Amino acid sequence: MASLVSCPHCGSRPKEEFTVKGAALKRPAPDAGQERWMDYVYLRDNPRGAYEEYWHHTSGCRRWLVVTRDTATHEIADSRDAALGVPETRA
Amino acid sequence: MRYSALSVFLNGLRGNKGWGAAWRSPQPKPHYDVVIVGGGGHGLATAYYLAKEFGITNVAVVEKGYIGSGNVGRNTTIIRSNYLLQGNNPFYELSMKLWEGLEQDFNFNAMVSQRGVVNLYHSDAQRDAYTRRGNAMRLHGVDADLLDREQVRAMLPFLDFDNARFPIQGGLMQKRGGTVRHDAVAWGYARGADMRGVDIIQDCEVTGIRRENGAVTGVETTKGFIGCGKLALAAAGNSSRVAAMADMKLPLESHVLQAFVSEGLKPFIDCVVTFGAGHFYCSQSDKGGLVFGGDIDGYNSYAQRGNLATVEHVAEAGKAMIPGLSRVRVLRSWGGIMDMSMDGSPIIDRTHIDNLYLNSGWCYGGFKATPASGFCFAHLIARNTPQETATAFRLDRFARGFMLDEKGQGAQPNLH
Amino acid sequence: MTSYRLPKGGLIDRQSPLSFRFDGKALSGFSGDSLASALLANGQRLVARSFKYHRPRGILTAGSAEPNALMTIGSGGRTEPNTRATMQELYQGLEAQSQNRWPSLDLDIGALNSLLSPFLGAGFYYKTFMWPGALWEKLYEPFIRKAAGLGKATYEADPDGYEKSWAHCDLLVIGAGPAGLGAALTAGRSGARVIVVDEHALAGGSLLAETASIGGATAAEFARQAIAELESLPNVEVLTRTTAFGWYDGNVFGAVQRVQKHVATPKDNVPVERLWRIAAKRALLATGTEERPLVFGGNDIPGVMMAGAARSYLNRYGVAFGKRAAVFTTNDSGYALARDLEGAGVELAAIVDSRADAAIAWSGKARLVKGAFVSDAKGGKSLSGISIWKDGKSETLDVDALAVSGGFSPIIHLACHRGGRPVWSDTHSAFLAPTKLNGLSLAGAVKATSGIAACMADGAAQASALLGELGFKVEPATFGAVEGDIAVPAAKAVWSIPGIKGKAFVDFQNDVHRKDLGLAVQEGYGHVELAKRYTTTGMATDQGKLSNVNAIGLLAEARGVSPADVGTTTFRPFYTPVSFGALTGAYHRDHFQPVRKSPLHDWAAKNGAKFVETGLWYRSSWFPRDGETSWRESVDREVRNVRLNAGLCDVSMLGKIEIVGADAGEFLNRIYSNGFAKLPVGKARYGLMLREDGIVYDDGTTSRIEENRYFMTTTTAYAAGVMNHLEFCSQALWPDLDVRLSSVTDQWAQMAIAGPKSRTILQAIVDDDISNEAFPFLAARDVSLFSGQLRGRLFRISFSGELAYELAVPAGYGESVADALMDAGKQHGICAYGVEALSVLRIEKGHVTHNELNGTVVPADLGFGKMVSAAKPDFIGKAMVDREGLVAEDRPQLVGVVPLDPAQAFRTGSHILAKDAAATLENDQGYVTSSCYSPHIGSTIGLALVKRGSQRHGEDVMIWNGLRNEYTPGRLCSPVFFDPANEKLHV
Amino acid sequence: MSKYRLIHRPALSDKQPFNASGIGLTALPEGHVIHVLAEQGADPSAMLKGLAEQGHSVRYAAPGQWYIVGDEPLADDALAALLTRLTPHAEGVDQSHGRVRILARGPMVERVLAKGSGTDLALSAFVVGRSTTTLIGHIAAHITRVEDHAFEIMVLRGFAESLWDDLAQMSAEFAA
Repeated sequence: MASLVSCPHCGSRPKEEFTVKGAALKRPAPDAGQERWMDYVYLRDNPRGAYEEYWHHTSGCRRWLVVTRDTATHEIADSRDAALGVPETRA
Repeated sequence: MRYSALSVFLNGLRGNKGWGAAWRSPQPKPHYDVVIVGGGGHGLATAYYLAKEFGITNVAVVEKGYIGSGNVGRNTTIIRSNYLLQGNNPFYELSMKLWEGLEQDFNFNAMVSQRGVVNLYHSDAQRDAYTRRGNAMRLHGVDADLLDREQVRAMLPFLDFDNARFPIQGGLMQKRGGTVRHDAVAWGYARGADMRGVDIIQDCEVTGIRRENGAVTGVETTKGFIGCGKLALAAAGNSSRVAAMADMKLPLESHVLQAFVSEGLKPFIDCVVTFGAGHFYCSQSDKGGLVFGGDIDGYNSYAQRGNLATVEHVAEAGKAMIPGLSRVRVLRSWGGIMDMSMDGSPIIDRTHIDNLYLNSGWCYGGFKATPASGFCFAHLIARNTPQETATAFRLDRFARGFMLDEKGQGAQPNLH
Repeated sequence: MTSYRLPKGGLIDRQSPLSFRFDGKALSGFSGDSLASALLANGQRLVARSFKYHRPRGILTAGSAEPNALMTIGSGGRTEPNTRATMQELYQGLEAQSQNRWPSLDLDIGALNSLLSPFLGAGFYYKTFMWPGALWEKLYEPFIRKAAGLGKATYEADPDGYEKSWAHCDLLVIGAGPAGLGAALTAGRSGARVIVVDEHALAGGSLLAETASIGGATAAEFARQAIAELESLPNVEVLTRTTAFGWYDGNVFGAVQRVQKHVATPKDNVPVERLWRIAAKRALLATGTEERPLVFGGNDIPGVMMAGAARSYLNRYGVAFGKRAAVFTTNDSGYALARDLEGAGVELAAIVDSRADAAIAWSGKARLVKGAFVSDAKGGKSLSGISIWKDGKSETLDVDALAVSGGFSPIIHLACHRGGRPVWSDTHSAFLAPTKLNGLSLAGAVKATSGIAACMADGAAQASALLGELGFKVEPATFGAVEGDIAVPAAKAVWSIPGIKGKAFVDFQNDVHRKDLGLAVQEGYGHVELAKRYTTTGMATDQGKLSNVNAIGLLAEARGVSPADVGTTTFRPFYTPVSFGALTGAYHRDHFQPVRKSPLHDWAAKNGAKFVETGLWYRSSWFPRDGETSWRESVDREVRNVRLNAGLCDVSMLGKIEIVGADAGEFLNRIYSNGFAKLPVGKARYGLMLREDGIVYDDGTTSRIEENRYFMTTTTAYAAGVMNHLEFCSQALWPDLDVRLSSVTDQWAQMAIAGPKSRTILQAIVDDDISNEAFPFLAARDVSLFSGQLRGRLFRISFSGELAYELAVPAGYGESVADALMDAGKQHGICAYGVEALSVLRIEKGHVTHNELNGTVVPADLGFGKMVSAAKPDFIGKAMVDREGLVAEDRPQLVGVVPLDPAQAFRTGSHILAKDAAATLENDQGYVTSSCYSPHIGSTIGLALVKRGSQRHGEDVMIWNGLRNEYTPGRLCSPVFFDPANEKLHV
Repeated sequence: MSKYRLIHRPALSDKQPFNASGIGLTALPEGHVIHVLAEQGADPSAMLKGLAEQGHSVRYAAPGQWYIVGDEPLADDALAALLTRLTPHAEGVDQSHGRVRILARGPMVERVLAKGSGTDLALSAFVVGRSTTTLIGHIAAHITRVEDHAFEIMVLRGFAESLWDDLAQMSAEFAA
């Protein structure tokens, strides 16, 4: 739901309180190699359906969140603090 | 049948019973030399130029909906070639030149209207950036004029020159920029391609890409398998999804861009104006509606609809630019799905998979590029080498560090 | 002109007459009238001209779907084009003008287009006007544009205010007709938070046009009492004159409330419109139905009206829509009107029912013709008669009014805004809402429920069920018996009517008629979306509310398929058009964006600063003095004075971030490309931040205040972005690091004190020893000020290349401290300087800003290659900065540029060409990123990014500004024009 | 420069209190605002509770973050003492000049704030004592419900005047 985003800390808030960064990907190790880094910085699964992405509650608690959102319906299934981590990206 | 004033007159006398179909509705053949995925502006233009310029007529365009149902039918109809970077500017100027002769070329009035595009600037830094850009345009022989505040005021006296939060200092104008009746572009190309033998197959969704020994041999569709010598993807908005059928991952995200039209008004604004202190650009259709838009909603989306916050954001910028808009009513909003590329520039390239060609990543600049995109993609498909103005649109530019980043935003597609 | 007002009846206040004007003609109505009902009461049938053929048009509906009766209301900045007369409440002194006619509504030259109509069929313009190409913009298009359009908008600013508001509720009820009221009463009594919106001034919906009774009271009285009860409940908010226009993600509804559109003089402390965003846990759509027109010849002639509208004018407004009427219906609803017309004493000539087997009993006086159709209406500016076609035979009937009902289309608009597609029902001959709507349910007529009692009960049941989902236990409200209601069973739709001779309109406003749709199919535009785009049907201001389903029915017939196969075009916001004013709210003119003010703003103002917008800030640009006639004169003086004596500049807008925690040092080491691990306490260091793609993001200095406390400055432009970035890195990338961030931009007033005398001046207020030995270049420490009265932070850093400091003091004392420094510096010649002089000073010194850090440069391009640490295992940008294209030979690199002739100036944005090269893209060598007049050099100087620039110092080039036809021979040089050995920094 | 008389200039010194039957706006004294940042995993609640019991107003800001606010300015030594008390669980950053507080009080206060904020401020959903940061129009502000019908609104100093003007505009209809 991209008119309201539910923040695990603040509750449901309007989208304009947030900044969206895009795919929530795990940052590769510094020595992971060019291909892995290319994948991280530039390539995106860009699925139609469930998607994990970073949102920042910029005008709220200023926490970064990982939001699970469906790109076709905009429904949000989950949102959690980014400090809890993201799954390893598919290579 | 050739369209002309005379044909309109003669058919009118006969109760308009004589008009034939603008294009056929063929069943797909088992095999084509080229299958183009996507019956939008770029796909249809590609087919048209393949047939007309490169003599390749055994071509099918497969479209999952109706032709023009993608972004060619849901944009703000603006054309311009005011680009900064060497990798972009000649391509968009080629497009502009093609626009200039398009209607006579494909015998369809797409109402190409070179009414001028003015980009307002509100600060010294913006003026300097437009100076750089205008000069880059001039270097390539593209028309560009830097207007000062008074020149803008003389042209557009109804902008807010008195109470603005960010006072207008001037504008960069491209007189040859303007608008085009967007749907007619798809129809004109479709009719022109069809007349030259191209099969346009609507309601035909691609569900898979068949490969043998690594090379593409055809597509699975809702109307069965269609074999092809070359497969050309022109499915902007859904490029990632189609490419995934060939196990390719692209440097793209799909985002929704909203656009709007107001109720019909008597002539209100003659050129295209873009606001420099917020996201708003506006022109007026020949029918009278103000056609305007702003920024993308910012999140990945395949839903052709946006949210209210963006609508308000755009309206605020609109009224800040033109106070008289206050009591004008917005009639309709719609959303298009954009292939937002990682540097804001498109991709027209062969892929590492034999017989697979890719045209994608148009961000929200795809409409104006339609003719050149079709022409250059056709060139690439026909000759296997990029057309000279499209050499920078390579897929490997990201890995190699040759990004074409007009805005300098980096790999953050929602900021392009 | 005869009056059509009935002697009694209606919900108007006959004690409150109102006068108004239409096209300058003085007319009168009553309080409670709509503009449309008042016009009808005055016998004004011709109210508008159509879009293309300029056909005379009258009032067709009594609601927001009105395609014809659009008028311009008001004057000056309150001019409001395309206002629906049917929705505009009458007020004293209202001025309405008809539109799209010349010279007058009665005599409109544009009507000649009708004669050319054989040649103006659907899409004719795509086939002609192509030759010669140049004539399109010059001749054809201006002519077409002038002829097209509806009302004329004003360029004047709107004097009225607007605002926005959020609302939250358990249940939102959209539409306060029978179903909506049933739901609202149920929900209201439960204690849940309820919002009811209705687009009309008076809640009640169809009840207001009813003659039925509910529990013994008239339907209108029932509605009044229901609303009174709801308004008395603290948990219920009733918003009338409020249109829910869109359903958005998260069950958020957009609605616009017309707060003061019905008054002659709006109060200035109250908005005229208010935009609501309503976040509803559950919502109930009780929007009822739209009655469908029938497509027969001349169906657009003034005097032809929707049956429900005629009934509304009759019962709600006490206005007869004609003197001698007929009804043409495909269903039972026409009979309710017929009964009411006869009851009110209006002559009814005939009921024409398309159904040969219509079962409804008719006991009125009017003749009933079953199995018949009105094939044509006759008349010019007013209806004079109709042709009734039955079994291949035609008869004519003289009437001045014809009511039509072609069935009902549920108003499912909002239910389709989030991607759901309508579903065709053969039973109901209508498109019904998609199923599985998350958070939204439907009640009443909108889901094809018929009859008042059934709709009220359905509303009550739905509300009870929805609130049950939220944990409220509430029984559906019950209501008294309904009497006199004519429920309307579903009836088969009629698309093509036999025997038509005249033009039969589908889309009234856009003048799309039956044959246009046929032509679309014939030409291959038969897909509903293509037909819409080709013929423009459904694209008028009513967005096809009346026309779309008829168009689909006719397309289906032409294609030989069911309407289900044709499908619909997409319902999109807005349900009815919404003004820019409402969408903008209070954020207009100079309130478009907030102002961010420096704590030294007033200090700058009293020193005579000229301000410039920088992001949301106002920065002091320069400080003119008496006798100075140009900004350049002031800036040159400020620059010279800083280099000669000293100057004070407000740099409070720089982003300032306090970074604490045990791992703050490690964090900084990963954030910056250069090393920060060994920065000692009490020292500042210049740092370069890269993006993950290796491109420079931002720069600034960071100082170590305590062991685990750092003070970072960012550029003004990127302050917010850098804070977000740091938070991302600390929270998402490295949550294991103990790093805590606090934005202290606003805590500190920060001033640069630069110039050879800056130390002397500062020492006057700083208690600590700040001699070169005690406080060397890049020292950064908390200091005591004014004999211990205040603590500040002092940094010995220099943007100008001079001996310089930045002093940060608590913001509330900023002005006072700046005053003290100016006072102390007076004898040393201190001056205030602004960002213009600051910019000159930094260009002279070759310091970069975001003019150079433009999102495409890597450190090496700026000569900062050594700031990319090879030693550090990791930092943001490390992995990507070495890509082929980023280390390429011919990358643009930072250089200085000067004109060969010092008298010649050049501008930023000019391009650099090789000396004798032609001005072509291929010869483009780079561009000037910054330029200024340098008092130090005595000419214009610039910084530029030029291919292989660092190797080309001394090369003569052409500085080219084609936009102004300026050719300036110049020379590339070192970007550092001032004190390249940095001696001044260390004095 | 011992004799120099330093003048403190409040950000809202030019604004007159807005008083109407439905809503009043008052600029609160620029006393002290300490941004408390707890170490990850640390639980400073006992320490914060202790501070609250001694009369400090403690406002929740974000996970691991609080504001300690008050109408009285803290002298250097008092500030230092307070910052010391926060350790070792937390660090404090002085924001006494960086944040400006406005009190909005009156029966219409929810309605006024709803014109800017999408946060559900109904008493049932947002109880007395609760704090959050939210957008009010275009400006982010930290709000605390201090009474049933009163909110303390804390905003970046640079935006204080703009926010005040916005709040006054939002309140205007209740002035009549």
